[in-house]
Amino acid sequence: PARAEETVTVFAAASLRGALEAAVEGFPARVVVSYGGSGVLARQVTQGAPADLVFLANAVWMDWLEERGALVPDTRRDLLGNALVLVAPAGAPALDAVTPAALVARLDGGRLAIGNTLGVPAGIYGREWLTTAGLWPELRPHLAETENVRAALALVARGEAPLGVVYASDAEAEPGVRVVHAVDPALHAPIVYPAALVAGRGGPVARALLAHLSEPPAQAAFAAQGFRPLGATP
Amino acid sequence: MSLTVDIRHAFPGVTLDLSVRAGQGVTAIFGPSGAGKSSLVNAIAGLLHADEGRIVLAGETLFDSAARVYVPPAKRRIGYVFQDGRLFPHLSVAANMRFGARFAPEGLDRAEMDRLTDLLGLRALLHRKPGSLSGGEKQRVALARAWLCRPRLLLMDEPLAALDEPRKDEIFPYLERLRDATSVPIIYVSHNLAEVARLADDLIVLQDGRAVLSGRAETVLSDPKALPLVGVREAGAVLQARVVEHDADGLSRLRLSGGDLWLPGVSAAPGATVRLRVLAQDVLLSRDRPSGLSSQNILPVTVEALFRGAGPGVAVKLRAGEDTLLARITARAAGEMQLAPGQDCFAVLNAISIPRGSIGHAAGPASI
Amino acid sequence: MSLTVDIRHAFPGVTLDLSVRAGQGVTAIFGPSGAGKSSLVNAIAGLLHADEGRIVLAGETLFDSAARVYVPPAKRRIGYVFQDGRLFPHLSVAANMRFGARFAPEGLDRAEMDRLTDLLGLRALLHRKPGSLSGGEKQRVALARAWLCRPRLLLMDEPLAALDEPRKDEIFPYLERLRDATSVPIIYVSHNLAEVARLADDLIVLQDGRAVLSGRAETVLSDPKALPLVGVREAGAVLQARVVEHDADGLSRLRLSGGDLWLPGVSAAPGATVRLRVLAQDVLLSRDRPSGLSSQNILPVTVEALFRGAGPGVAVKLRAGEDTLLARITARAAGEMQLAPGQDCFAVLNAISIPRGSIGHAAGPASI
Amino acid sequence: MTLEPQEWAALALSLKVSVWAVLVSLPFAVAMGWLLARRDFPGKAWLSALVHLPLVLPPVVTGYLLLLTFGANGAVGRWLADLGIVFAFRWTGAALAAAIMGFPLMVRAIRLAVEAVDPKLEEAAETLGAGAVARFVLITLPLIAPGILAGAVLGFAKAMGEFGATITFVANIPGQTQTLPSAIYAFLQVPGGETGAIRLAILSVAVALGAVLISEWLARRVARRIGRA
Amino acid sequence: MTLEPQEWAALALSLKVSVWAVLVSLPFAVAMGWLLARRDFPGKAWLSALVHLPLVLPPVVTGYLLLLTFGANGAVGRWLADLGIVFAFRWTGAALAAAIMGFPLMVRAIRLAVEAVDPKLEEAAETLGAGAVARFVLITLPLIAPGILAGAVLGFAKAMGEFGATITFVANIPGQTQTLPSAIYAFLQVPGGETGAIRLAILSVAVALGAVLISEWLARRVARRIGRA
Ligand SMILES: Nc1ncnc2c1ncn2[C@@H]1O[C@H](COP(=O)(O)OP(=O)(O)OP(=O)(O)O)[C@@H](O)[C@H]1O
Ligand SMILES: Nc1ncnc2c1ncn2[C@@H]1O[C@H](COP(=O)(O)OP(=O)(O)OP(=O)(O)O)[C@@H](O)[C@H]1O
Ligand SMILES: [Mg+2]
Ligand SMILES: [Mg+2]
Repeated sequence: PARAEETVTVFAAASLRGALEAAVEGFPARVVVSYGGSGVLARQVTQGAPADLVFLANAVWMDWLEERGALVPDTRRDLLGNALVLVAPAGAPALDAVTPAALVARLDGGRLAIGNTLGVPAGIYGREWLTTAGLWPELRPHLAETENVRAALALVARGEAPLGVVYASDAEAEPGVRVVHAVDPALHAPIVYPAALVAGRGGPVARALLAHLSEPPAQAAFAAQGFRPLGATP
Repeated sequence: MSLTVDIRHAFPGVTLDLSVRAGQGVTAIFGPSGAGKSSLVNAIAGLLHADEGRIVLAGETLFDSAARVYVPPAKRRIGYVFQDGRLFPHLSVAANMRFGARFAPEGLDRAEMDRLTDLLGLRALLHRKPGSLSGGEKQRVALARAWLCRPRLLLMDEPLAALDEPRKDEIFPYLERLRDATSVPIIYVSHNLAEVARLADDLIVLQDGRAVLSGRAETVLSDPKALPLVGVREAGAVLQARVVEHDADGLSRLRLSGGDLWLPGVSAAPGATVRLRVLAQDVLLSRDRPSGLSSQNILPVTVEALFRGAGPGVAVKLRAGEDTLLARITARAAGEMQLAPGQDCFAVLNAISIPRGSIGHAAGPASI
Repeated sequence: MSLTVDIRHAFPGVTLDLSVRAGQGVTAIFGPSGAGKSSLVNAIAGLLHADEGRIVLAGETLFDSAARVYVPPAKRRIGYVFQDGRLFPHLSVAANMRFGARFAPEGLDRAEMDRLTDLLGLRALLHRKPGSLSGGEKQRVALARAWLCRPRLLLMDEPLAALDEPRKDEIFPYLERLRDATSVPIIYVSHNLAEVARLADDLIVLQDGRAVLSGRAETVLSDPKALPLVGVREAGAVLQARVVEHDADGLSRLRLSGGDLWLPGVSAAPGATVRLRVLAQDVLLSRDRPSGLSSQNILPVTVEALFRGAGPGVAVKLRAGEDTLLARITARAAGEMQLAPGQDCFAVLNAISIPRGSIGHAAGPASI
Repeated sequence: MTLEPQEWAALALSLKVSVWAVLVSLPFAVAMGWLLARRDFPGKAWLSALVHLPLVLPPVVTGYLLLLTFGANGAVGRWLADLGIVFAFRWTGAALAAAIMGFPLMVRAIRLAVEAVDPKLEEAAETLGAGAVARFVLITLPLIAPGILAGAVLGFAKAMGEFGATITFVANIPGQTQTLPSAIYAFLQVPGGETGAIRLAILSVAVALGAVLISEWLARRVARRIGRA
Repeated sequence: MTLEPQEWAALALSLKVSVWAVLVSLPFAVAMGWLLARRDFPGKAWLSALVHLPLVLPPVVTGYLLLLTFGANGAVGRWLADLGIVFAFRWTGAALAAAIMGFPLMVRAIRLAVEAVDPKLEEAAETLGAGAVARFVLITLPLIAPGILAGAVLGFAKAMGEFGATITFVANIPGQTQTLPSAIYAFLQVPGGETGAIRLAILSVAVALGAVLISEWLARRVARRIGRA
C-alpha cells in the first residue's frame, strides 16, 4: 500500500550502511535512514525518536527495547545473519593453525584488532569465540579494542594490526585485508540483525518496508554485501 | 550651589580624615603626593566609597554612611576630568564628547557642542581616534567630554600634570575660558602653584590626609605660614589689579591699591580685573626709592612681619595699600637694611619677571 | 668616545634629516614636540631603522644603509632610559636592576650595584614590584637598570617629563651624581631648559626634523639668536663659577670672571667649579651702581648688543668679564636708559631669583 | 568535486546549525566571560568548573544527558514540548548541542579579553552618567570585540566539527539532522566509504578555513578601529 | 563509590595522558600563539586555519588521519619508529591525540594573552642586551602566564574528555590506551551500563573540577605576582 510521497524513517545500525540502501531499491515510498551505534539507536527510540522501524546489529539491544514496550508486538524478526572472520593485511601469508601459540607468533608483539569486547557487537561475539575456543587467556593481553568494527578493519587494512576479528561482510568489501580463518558459527551466539516496528510510530508503510526487506530481492542485495540472508517471511 | 565633604577612610597604611567646603567658582586642592587629593575627588565623584562620613552637594545628600545613603556615580551628575584622560579608544573625538549627553535628561545641546568645539579648538580633530592625539589634545577632549554631560560640579584631577610646559600653555587659556563661561563650580587638583594662582578662587591645602589650610586663594598664598607647605620657590602673593590703559609700546598700566604697575602682554580690556602672581623671590627691597633701574614697577610698601626659616633666607610680609606682598631675601640683606615691622621701604618688581602664566582673568559668570 | 649620526627617515607626513655629533659628557637634545627627538634617540638605540644614513659610535659602525650594516639593539650596548619607565612589572626592583647585567660579558658588578642602590636611594625598594612605586621611584630604578648593563652610551628620553616639580627635584641630584661619576657619554632629551642648563655640556636644538643649532650649552643658551627657539621665559645665560668660601650665614661666595656673587644653598667645596643659570628675565639693569637694594649680586657689565623682538621686550647681550649674560627688559626701559652697544652699566641679579635647579656641579670624570 | 543532494543538505544543515549555535550562545558566553573576569563571588571557581564540563565529558555522555533532559520523556523536554519547543531529533537540538560543546571555548576567549580591558575606562563612563548596562554596551563590549570574535570563531569551528553529542541527541537523519560530521561518520562505517568521507571532510575544512580567514581579516579591522594597531 | 581495578587504571591513565598531552604540546602552543599574535607573514591566516583544523574535523577523521600519519606504517610513524618512538597502541599515542585535539584551544588562549603584552617592554629588554630568546623567556613568558594557564586548563579538560580521535588512533587497550572516556563509552554500549558510565563520568568531572579550581587559584597568584591585581 506504500506510495511514493510517503516517507519511512529507519534507525539502522551503522554497519548496514550501503547494504540497506541497495536493499530498499524499488521500494515505492521514500526511505530515510539514520545510522548509528545500536545502543545509541535503542536509547533514542525510547526517548521519542521519529523512527518507524529499527534495524539493529545485535539482539541484546532489541531485547532491551522489547522489555520496555518500545516495539510493536510481534513485528520483531531477524532479517540477516553474519559470520566472523579472522583477517590479516592483504599481503600476509595464510595462517597454518588457529592455536594460541600460532596466533601469538603471528602477532609478534602486535595487536589483535577487535571491536570493544564489552560493548561492540562484533567484539562481544569475538570474545565469545575466543573464550570457547580456549584462546582468550593467551590473547587477551594482545587485544586492541575499537569503537566499532570498522575501526578494527581499518587497523588491519593499514597494517597497524597483524590480525583482526571482523564480520565476513566487512572483510569482503575491504581489499586491504585477506581472510585467514573463518570462525565456526557454532563457537558463538548466532550473529543476527533484528528489525522491528516502533510502537506508536510504525504504520502500514513501515510494515510494508519490513516485509520488503525480508523478500528475496532485498535479501539478495544484502547477500551481495556479504551478509547471510535469513529472511523467510513468517 | 555648595559642596560639603566630611569623610574618614582608612587605607592600609594611611587614614584620610577630610573636611572641606567648596562654593561657587574654582576651588583648588593643593598638596604633596600622597596627601589624599585624588581620594577626596574620587569620594566626591562616588568612585571611592568612604568608610564613613557625609557628602552633600547643593542640598542633596550624595553620601551619608549613617543614613546609608550612597548615590552611585552615574546618578551624581558630576563631571570628572582624569589626569590620564581616559578617553574611550574606540570612539571618535566627537563620539567621546557626546558620550555623557545621552544620559543627561536634556540630551545633547548641539549648539553647546558646537561652541565648545570651537572654544577648545577641536574642530579639526572631531573625526579622529584618541590614539593619534597628542597629550594636550587628549586633555582638551576630556575636558569637553566632562563638560558636555552638563555636570552640576566639575572635578579636575591634575588635568595638566602629564603635559610639558608648551602643551600646558596651550591648554591653559581653554581652562580659563571655560571657568569664565560657566557658573558650575569647579574643584581643581594641582600641585603646580602657578596654575592654582592663575585659576583658583579658593584654595585648600591637604597634607597627610587632612585639610591643613583653606580660604581665598590670595589670602592663603600671601600667608607666610603657607611657605613651608607650598615651597620656597613657589611662595608668593596673588593680587587683583584693574586694567587702566594699554600703551602703544605694548605695556599696560595696571592699578593696585598700592600703586600702578606696567606689564606686557595683558589682553583684558581697560576696566577689567586681572589676577597677578608675584613670587616672593622676584621681589627686591630697597630702603630708598631706586632710580635708573630697568624695572618700571616699584611700589612703596610697609614691612608687616619677618619670618626666619631654617636656611639663609627671610620671608618678609609687606603691605602695599590694601594688598599683601611677600618677599624673600637673604638674612644678610635683611640685617644690612635693618628691616623691622612697621618699616617703610620700596619693592621692586621686574615687569617681565611676573610669569605670564600668573596673569589670569578674574572669575565671573558669563555664558560660553 | 664619539658619536656621529647622519640619518634620513620619512614618516608619513614628516621627514627627518638629522646630522648630529656628540662627544664626552652630557649632550642635551632640545626641541619642540614633534621635532624628532625621540626618533633620533631611537635610531641611535637601534629601535628605529632609518631609511638611510650612518651611525658610528666610538669607531664602530652601528648602522650604515649603504654598506647594509645594522647592529641589532641588543648588541649595541647602549643604555636607554625611557620617558615612561618601562619597568618589567613582574620583576622586583632588584631583578629589574640586574636585568641587563646578565647579557653583559662581564656580568653583574655587585659592588657597583650596591653603590648605585645607595646613590639612587633604592635600598628600601629592592624587594618591591614596580606597580607600587611612585613615578619618581620608577624613574630612578629605570636609571639604575640602564646603567647596570654597562653601556657605552646612555640615552635618556625626557626621563623626568612625566614627573611633577617636587619629584623632579627629588631625582635630579641623582642624575648629576651619575653624570659626575662616569665617563660614559650621555644623550639627554628634554624640553625643559632648566634641566638642560643644569646638566648639559653640549646642546643640540632640533626643529622640524633637523638640527638647527648646536654647540657648547653655555654658548647656545647665551646666544640671543636662540631666544625664539627656546622661548622668552626660558632664555638665559649659563655661567661657570668657582666656589671661593662659605659664610656662616648660609651664603657662599662664587667668583665669576666679572665679579663675585653671594648665593645660598651651594654645597660644593671651595675651589670647585659650579654652573649657574641666570634667566634673562631675572636680570635688572641700572646705569649707576644701585645701593641699598636687598640683592647682594651686582655686576659691572658692558652692553654688547640689543635685539628687539616682536613684543614690548628687548634682549640685551651683556659682557661681564669673560662671561656673557642675557637680560630681557622692556623697550621703554631700554629707551629711557639710552642703552646702546659699548655702554657700561650694572646688572642686578637677585640672589634668590637664581633657581636652585640651575646650580649644578661642573662635569668631570670621577668614580662612583 | 560534485556532491549528492543529501551531501548538500548536510553542508547546509551544518552551516545553519553552526551559525545559530554561535549566535544564540554568544550573548550567554559574553555574560559568563564578563562575570568570571570582573566579579568575585563565592562559588566562582565552581561556576568556572561547570562551564568547562562539556569539554571534560565524552561528547556521547553530553549527548545522552541532553537526550535525557530534553527528550520526549525528559523533565525539561516534556515541559518545553507543551510550549511547542522541541529540541530532540530536530536541527534546533543539533544547534543546542553544538552551542553547549563550544561554550567553554567561547567563554574563555571572552574572559581573557575582558580581563585586558582597563576598568578605569568603565569608571570614566560611570562619571559621565552611564549605568551598568550602558557601560557594558558602549565601552566594554566594543573593546572586547576581538575576544568575542575569537570566541565566535572557536565556537563556529567547534560547531562545524561537533559530532558525538549531536548524533546522540538528534540522531543522523539525512536532510533533517544529518550534519557534515554525521555524514562523514556514516561514510566511515562501511568499507570503501573513505573517499566519500574525505570529500565531505575537505568540504568542512574549507568552510572552517573560510571562517578563520574572515575572522583574521575582521580582527585586523577591529584592532584598527579600537586603536590597538 | 568503589571502583574496579580496571577503572582505577583508566583513571590513572587518563591523568597521565592528559598531563603529558598538556606538558608536551604547551611549548608548541606558546610558540604558535606568539607567532600568530606578533608576526605578520604571508600565509598567516592559513596557518591559523590549520591550527583550528582538529576542532573542525570530526574526531574520528582526525584519529584516522593520525593513524595514516603516525601509525606504524604511516609516513612519519615509520620514520619515528626508527628513532624508537612508537605511538600505535601506546599511551603515548593517546597523549598525541589529546594534544592535537586540545591544540587550537591552547593556542587561542595564549595568542590572546600575547596580544595583551606591551611590545614596548620587549623593546626595553632589547636595549638592555636581551636577544630574541632571552626577551621571550624573561619578559613575554612571565607576562603571558595567565594565558598559558588558561590554555593549559582548556587543554587538560579537553584531554580528559577526548575520545573519538584517541580510540580511532590507538584503540582501547586496558592499561595502555583505555582512558576514562573509552571506559565510559564501553559501558554505554551495553544495556544497563549507565550506572557504570555515570560513576566514571562523575570521576572525570571531579578530576577536571579539581584542575579548574587549582587553575583559578593559580591565576589569582600569578595575577598578583605580575602586578595585575
Ligand atoms: N587603593 C589604595 N590602596 C591603598 N592605599 C591607597 C589606595 N589609594 C590611595 N591610597 C593611599 O592613600 C593616600 C592618598 O592617595 P591619593 O591618591 O589620594 O594621593 P594624591 O594626593 O592624589 O597623590 P598624587 O599627588 O600622587 O596623585 C596615599 O598614601 C596612597 O598610598
Ligand atoms: N611611527 C610613526 N608613524 C608616523 N609618524 C611618526 C612615527 N613616529 C614618529 N612620527 C612623527 O615623527 C615626528 C617626530 O616624532 P618624535 O617622536 O621623534 O618627536 P619628539 O621630538 O620626540 O616629540 P615629543 O616631544 O612629543 O616626544 C612627529 O611628527 C611624529 O608625528
Ligand atoms: Mg592623585
Ligand atoms: Mg619624544
